Amino acid sequence: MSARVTVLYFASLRDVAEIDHETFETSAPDLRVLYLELRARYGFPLSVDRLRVAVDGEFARWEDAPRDGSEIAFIPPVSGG
Amino acid sequence: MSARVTVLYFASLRDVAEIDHETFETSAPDLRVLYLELRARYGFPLSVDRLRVAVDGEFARWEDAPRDGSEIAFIPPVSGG
Amino acid sequence: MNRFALSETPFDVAALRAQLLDARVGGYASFEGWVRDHNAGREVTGLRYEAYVTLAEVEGERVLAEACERFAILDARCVHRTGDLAIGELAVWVGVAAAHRDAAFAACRWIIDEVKQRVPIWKHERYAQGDADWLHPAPKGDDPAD
Amino acid sequence: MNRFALSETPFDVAALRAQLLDARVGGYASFEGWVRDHNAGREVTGLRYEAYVTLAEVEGERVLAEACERFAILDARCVHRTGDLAIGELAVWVGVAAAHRDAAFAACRWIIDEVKQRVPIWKHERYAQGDADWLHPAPKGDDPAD
Repeated sequence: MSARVTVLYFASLRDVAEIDHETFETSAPDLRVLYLELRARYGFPLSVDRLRVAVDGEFARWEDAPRDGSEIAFIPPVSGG
Repeated sequence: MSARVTVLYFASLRDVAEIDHETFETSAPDLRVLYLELRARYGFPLSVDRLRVAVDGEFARWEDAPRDGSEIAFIPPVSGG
Repeated sequence: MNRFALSETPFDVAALRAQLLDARVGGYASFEGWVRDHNAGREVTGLRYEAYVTLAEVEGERVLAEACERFAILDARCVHRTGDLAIGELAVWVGVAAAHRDAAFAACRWIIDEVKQRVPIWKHERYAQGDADWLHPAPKGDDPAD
Repeated sequence: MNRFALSETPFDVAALRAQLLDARVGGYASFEGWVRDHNAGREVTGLRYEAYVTLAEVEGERVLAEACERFAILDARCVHRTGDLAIGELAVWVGVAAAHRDAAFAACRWIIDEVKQRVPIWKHERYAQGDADWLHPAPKGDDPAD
């Protein structure tokens, strides 16, 4: 089963991907696998354990399945302040 | 031997003495005895161990002798801030 | 009520401070982060903050609500800049009003620490040598800068 | 240079803060003591601060010079009001600029604590019941208020 998702890229992820978002179909079983697939595609240096993941503007779990129509953000280590 | 001194009264000491300063001759051997004499005269409620003493705008020791022409202040517990 | 805000433009600390004035307040503690001309031994010429706005606003509000629960304070606010900032510009402001100074200081410190650790805002530093980089600090305690 | 001052009239925090702006500053911590409408369970209607001006200025400078020695800060200032103050008026302000926030917070807290313990300034509170009193707190740690 596949889901159509929009992924947002911030900070170094955006610089590496060279886009700030993209929409595509994914059959990844969970958000962890989705990130690993994107990491393989773009060569993101950050490993999963350095990131958090958010779905539709709220923090989510790596074990969550991608929901059809959702907006997914991978959150690199923050550096506000 | 006696010394002519000016004593300044602040806060509750001034309220009790009903003056903010006075100049007089004292034969007290040190500042502690000087305060005890003034305490006896005015009935100050504060004991020596609650106070600090200053001479000519600097903190001094209770064992110091009153110097002729000096300005002496007994400093009640402070409450700024 | 919004206690946390992002600001794309310079903002006025005096107006924010005035919102916290109250007859019950005895102690007001505030913290401001300003853009320094150096970081981790490198000369910095300017920086840019980027935020994931939706989540940053939600998480920022959460930090301030938690501070009001954890500490004996009357109120607290935080504003964080986004966009390009020059050296000496204000990057973040935290203000806390309390009856007593213990709680005001403790909550102010806690808020800035939590904001820096939890709110999705990223700093992009430009260096005197011409290069630039995103700061993605290692987990808490390993970061040599603040 | 004067880092500590007494002020017989209301003073402007923004101007004082501006004196601490500097390209090397990353963290600025400040504390303000405001006149509360209550203290130690009693309703307060206003207060008066009296200082032994000569000694207060010397001792205040000493506190700030010591803070600059003890903490990794760039500069610090403190201004304390004297005279009659109404509820909500600013009584004391401390501002500290540092490269990093740890030192800014620690020094700011230390300065206000030392000023309250060492500088010869006395608070005279007026109460809603009509009476008034000088505050002569017991030694450090025994004071139920701040």
